[in-house]
Amino acid sequence: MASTNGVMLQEEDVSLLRVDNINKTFVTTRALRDVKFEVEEGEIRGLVGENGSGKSTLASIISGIIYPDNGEMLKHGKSYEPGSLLDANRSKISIVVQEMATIDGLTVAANLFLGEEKLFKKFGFLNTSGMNKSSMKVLQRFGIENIKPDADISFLSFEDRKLVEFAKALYVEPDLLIVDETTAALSQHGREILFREIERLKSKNRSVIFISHDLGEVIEHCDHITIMKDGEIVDTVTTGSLKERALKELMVGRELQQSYYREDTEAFYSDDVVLGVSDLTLEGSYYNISFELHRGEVLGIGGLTNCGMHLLGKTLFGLESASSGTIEVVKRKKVITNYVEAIANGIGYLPKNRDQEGLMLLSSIKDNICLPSLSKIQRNTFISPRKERELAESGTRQLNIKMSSINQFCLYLSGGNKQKVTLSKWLVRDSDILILDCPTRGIDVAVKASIYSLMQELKVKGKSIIMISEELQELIGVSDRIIVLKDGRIKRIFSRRKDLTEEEIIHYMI
Amino acid sequence: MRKMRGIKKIIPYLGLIMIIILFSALTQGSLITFRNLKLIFNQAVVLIIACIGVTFVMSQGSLDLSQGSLLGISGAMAATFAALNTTLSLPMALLTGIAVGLINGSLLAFFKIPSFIITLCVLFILRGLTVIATHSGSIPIPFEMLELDSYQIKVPLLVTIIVIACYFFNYTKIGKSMRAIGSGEVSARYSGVPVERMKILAYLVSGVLCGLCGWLNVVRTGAADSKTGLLFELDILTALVLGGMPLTGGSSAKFHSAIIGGLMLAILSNGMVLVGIKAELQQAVKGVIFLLAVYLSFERESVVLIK
Amino acid sequence: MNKGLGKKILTVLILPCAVYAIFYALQPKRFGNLQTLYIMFQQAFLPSISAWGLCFVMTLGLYDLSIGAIIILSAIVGTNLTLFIGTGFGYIWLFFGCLATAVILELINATGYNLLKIPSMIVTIGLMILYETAANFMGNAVLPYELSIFGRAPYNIIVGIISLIIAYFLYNRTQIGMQIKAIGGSEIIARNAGVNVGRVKMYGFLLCGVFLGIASFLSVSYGGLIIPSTRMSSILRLFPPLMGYFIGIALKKVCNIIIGVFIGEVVIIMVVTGMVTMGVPTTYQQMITGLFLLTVVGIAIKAKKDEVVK
Amino acid sequence: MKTKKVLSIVLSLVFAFVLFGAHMLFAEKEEERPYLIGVSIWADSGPLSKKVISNLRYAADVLGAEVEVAVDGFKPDNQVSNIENLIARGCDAVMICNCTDAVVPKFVKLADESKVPLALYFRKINDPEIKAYAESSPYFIGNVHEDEVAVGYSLGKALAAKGCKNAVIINYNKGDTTAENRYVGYKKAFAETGINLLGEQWDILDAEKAANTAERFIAAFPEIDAIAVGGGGGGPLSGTIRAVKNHNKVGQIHITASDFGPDIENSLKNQEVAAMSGGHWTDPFFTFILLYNYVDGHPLSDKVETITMQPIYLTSVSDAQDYTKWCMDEPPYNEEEIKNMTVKHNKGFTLSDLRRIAAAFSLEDVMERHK
Repeated sequence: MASTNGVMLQEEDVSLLRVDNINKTFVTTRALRDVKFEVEEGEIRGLVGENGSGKSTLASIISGIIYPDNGEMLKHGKSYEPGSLLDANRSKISIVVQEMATIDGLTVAANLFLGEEKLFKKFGFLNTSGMNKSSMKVLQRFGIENIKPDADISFLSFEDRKLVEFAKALYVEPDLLIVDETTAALSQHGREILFREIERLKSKNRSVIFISHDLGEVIEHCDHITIMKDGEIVDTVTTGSLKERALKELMVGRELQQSYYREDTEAFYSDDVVLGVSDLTLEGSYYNISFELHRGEVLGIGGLTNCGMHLLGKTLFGLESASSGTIEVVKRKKVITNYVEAIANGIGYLPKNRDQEGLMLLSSIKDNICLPSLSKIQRNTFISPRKERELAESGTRQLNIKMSSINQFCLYLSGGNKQKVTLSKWLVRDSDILILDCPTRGIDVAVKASIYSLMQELKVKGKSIIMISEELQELIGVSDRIIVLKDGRIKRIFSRRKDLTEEEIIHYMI
Repeated sequence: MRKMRGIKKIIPYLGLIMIIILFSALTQGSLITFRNLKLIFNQAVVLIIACIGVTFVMSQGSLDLSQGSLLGISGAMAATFAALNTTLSLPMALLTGIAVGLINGSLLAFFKIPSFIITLCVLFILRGLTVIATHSGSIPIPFEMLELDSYQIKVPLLVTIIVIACYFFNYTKIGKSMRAIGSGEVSARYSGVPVERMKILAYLVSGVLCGLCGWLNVVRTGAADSKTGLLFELDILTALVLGGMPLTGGSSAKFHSAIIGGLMLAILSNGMVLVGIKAELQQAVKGVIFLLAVYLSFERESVVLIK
Repeated sequence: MNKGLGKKILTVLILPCAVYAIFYALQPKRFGNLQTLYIMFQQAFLPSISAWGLCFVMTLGLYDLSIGAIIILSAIVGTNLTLFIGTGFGYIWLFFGCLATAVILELINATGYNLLKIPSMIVTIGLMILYETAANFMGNAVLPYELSIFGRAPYNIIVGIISLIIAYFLYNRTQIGMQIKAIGGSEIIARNAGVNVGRVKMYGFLLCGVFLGIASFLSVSYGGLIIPSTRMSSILRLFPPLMGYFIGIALKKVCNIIIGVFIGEVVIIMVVTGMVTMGVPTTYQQMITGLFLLTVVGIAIKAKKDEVVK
Repeated sequence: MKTKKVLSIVLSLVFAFVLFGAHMLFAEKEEERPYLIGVSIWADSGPLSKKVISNLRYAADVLGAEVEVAVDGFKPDNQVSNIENLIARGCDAVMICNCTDAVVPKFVKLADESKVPLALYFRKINDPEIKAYAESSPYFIGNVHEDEVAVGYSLGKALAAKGCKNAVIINYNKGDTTAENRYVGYKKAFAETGINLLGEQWDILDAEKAANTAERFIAAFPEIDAIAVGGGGGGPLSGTIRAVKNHNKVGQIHITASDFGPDIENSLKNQEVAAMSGGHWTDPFFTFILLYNYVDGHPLSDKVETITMQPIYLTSVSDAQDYTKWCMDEPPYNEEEIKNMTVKHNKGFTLSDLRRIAAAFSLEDVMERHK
């Protein structure tokens, strides 16, 4: 293992960026605790950690999008307090954020120079053709040929939009570029452009902070890797001969490794089929999907992000209607065609995009938990507030949700607690079949562990779970069977066994 | 911050009481004589019922601007059929309301045109229909129908509507689902709320109640006129906002907004005449009170972006 | 490139041409003459100018329901100022009187919105009532005919075209226009990108004020008399520009919104004029206009599958 | 939670106090106060309504009475509310310009219930059934109106005198009694003199809309030579004149109008307007006199009375100058004349005197009395 405690520093050298004792709290969650962090010139620094470990918060603070509660930052030894992203750009620090950062309705060029329009001011007006030309130049410099600068950006694909953002970040000629989990959205071509530019920056003695979940990629391209966990920096290591697994152990924390996933190594479920899916096809997304879900089974579905599995999840819940094929709840002999029926027949769904799809952020925890179960607790259309409260309280107790009261708005909960609320609404409804789309996305390790053990508990109780996940380890660790999708088709179905490895599965995914 | 929210919730009540005290003092108590209170009730009843209907729509974060013209056309239908047979008038008014509600709701739910545009267009269309239905003038109702404008009918009617609507809004799946749509339509859908059905239902309720208002209004004034209900939709909007209803709907939508807002507007109109404030100034007083009330009661923390 | 442009122009012209063709077929003698066309063209400018102003506010995702009251009040202030100061530079006083009043009133709107932190729809309803009252206390605006050269062709067309150009450039070719569109697209991303959201919103209102000033100047020149409306009825003046704006939005994919708004106004005026020449009673006009708008917007606005429409 | 409970209890106590206790505290003894006449009017803006209000306030001043104005926007529900509110305010009598015949029964009912006299201004009741219903009430005093059919008729004749052949009518609210009557008058005159009515547009209340409509007519009907403006308080007339002027059709297209525009002198001088009627804002004044006498305990009649008056017609520049001088700058009836119209100050005053005064109202009449 190639861990050294901190990078060797030459004391007299002033580092490019120095972050000192930064703290940040979001209403109730402490996102960063006393973070100390340094980046040297000409260095590519990897930043890894579980979801919710504070990487993006740190990146946002460095690039001026949010402000720290306290602590200070120094750039080249001088105090650096960016008030906005534009300030950061002026100090030669730029970022490509994880979310979409281009605006519909503006042209590519306008997006590229958003906030910097005055560069093209001529007698008070914008020289749009000049702007288009410059953007053409900028795009071409980074080898992006197929994007027209005067096109409305809403017509571009997600990847192209990300490339535009990337060009925007590079255009300011940054001393420090932060790339926050962008590669997942890029194709091979896009990645090539990205890494070529990163290498080019390095060759000019500039630095990059590279945030990614793809540890292989991080190890391949970075000089040093900083590992974060629960808002704190765990360690900084030089890559050298570092192995992915070692890195992962650092990220997760070894003591958790044993009890993290379920302990049995054999698939175990009843023979009763609860959900039969046959020949399900959604044009342009997935084709001829057939499988059976059994009582007490955890069925994993894995694949690349765009392999169709997320849409498949929505279809199983009746939110999308498939072009052909059927979904049948076997016990009730009921074919699912819409989400109201799905819920009525005991199916629950945990969406991937929790804040938009899973929760009503501006509603109370109670309202969120009770919403799917209203028809269960109503008596002749009457819903007693007492019953509602009891239901919500039983849900929050079961999952140990940290909150001030059940009337608290979900907006102010931490990611893990939000996820618990989303899960809890299906648990209190006593759903037989749970479809979980990326259930551990963006939540910390402790909650993750509790969700895994909860799944185990449910399995023992005879509930069936379909878990859609992009994390292979999770799939291997929890599922009884794993369906691997590629380009919308079932490539292989693995049964749980002791020696199942990620490599084996990846082989069928790509 | 939590304390502030608690206080903000009662500001509409406070405002109502303040206004009552203020005008009682200014009119030396004649505002709160039994006779005048009856009057205020009589004037507020149509507004309150219409507001109750719109509460359901606004709790989903949508708007209903078609109410003014709907009041006109349902009144015209009521008056037209009253000439044939007085018992027909109420059902016809309600049917008109149902039809318009269905149209509004379906356009929103299935064609996904923003409700602001739909209801504005429907406002124009219905105004035109009203003018045609009233033969560009007015239709009188049989004199004996004027007797229906009595407290013996109105008080039980209003109480029944308030109780039923309040029950549905606060204690049933329907009300909770509608507010869930306002809080987050996608999340509500993913939790099993039949969004389309609820949208149509909300407009249906709003339409039926407005149809009822059209009938009440005709009975009260004795005529359906081509101008009946002109700009009534703004009165409703003002009253609801005055009562603390957020434009975004959602969990902070409160049922009492309709009643408090309607009463406040009626008391303001009545009180200012009683005090003898110059007609030219009355509107300005209303405007200032409106802005002040909303400024104090607006729950900023329950809205991400103020638009 | 050129071919695409030609196609775009064709698509843009389909709507007005179709409406024209329908009325021409129905009333070839009355509707067909050139003068009718010319008058429709002229009349479209007045609501268009307000609609262009409205564009700046509505693109930001805000509402301004007070524009009717602002037009009335600015025209009254401008006219009475001119008459008070007396002869000499009458037009200049009139123009700047209207303009300054409108901008100041929109400044009040913007300040009200930024300061009170309540939704713009509510702020502008409240302020609308106050503006109406103020206008009512000032009395009517009676503009002598000698000062109303801008009420007739070709002068009104000149002002209209200048406004069109200004609106086009402000909306498309200035930093403020870009930032307004950016905030309309996504307020949060724009804020992260360093756009000063509060200030840009204020500028949006002020730009709206500029166009309302021009509109009130033309309006009083055109009719010669403006009588204050009270009890919120000034909102009736909001509807014609608003309808044009909606059509502009509907045509957004094929042409720039500023042009689209103008085409929208032309089409609406065409529908009304057509009905006047056919002798359709006024009462049907409102109805047909409403139906027409609903159809156009209904066809043109295609919400994405999971888009939330309120 | 606790504070909230305490607060709500306190609030409900306050509320209860306000509801039941307060008016005893505030209650005052009845005292001598001036007569209060409630007026419900369609608007408080615009030349016609402003003049009506100011003229009534002047008359009330002279007689030591007070006028309470409430605005109804011509909407039935608002009119009913206004009457209720005015009665609740303690008005001794109420007058209103009803938006339509059909609402009158309700007004009468309200007047009966609260025993407050009611009268109409600007209006007569066309519907015989409603008229009978209203006349059966002891508290319906009467109404004052102009002969609007005659107004339309004589203005139509004036157009014919100018040699017009093809006319259009721009009128205000469809369904409004006054507007409809003028329209009937015009049509009658046109039929008699052989003028073609090419088109008509209604609901036009402001200058801009009128100008738009007039332009459309001018463009679509090149043969047009007359535009009749039915009313609308001066705005539509102003807009119509502008449109005609802008198309250089002055002299070719003749305009007649009811309700004077803002610049009557010039319009007549430049021959933009052939003839116009107006000055009928004195009409509510007669209603006021009727009510005042009733309230004062000397009702002029024990029946329902209808008083008819004539508007002022202007056809020449000197007419216009005289009108401005004698009617606008000064009240058409001075203090003494007003006082003489009340039984209180003039014992022998009778209804027929009032009828005579109203019928005699004209420009010449005013000039005669004041010169």
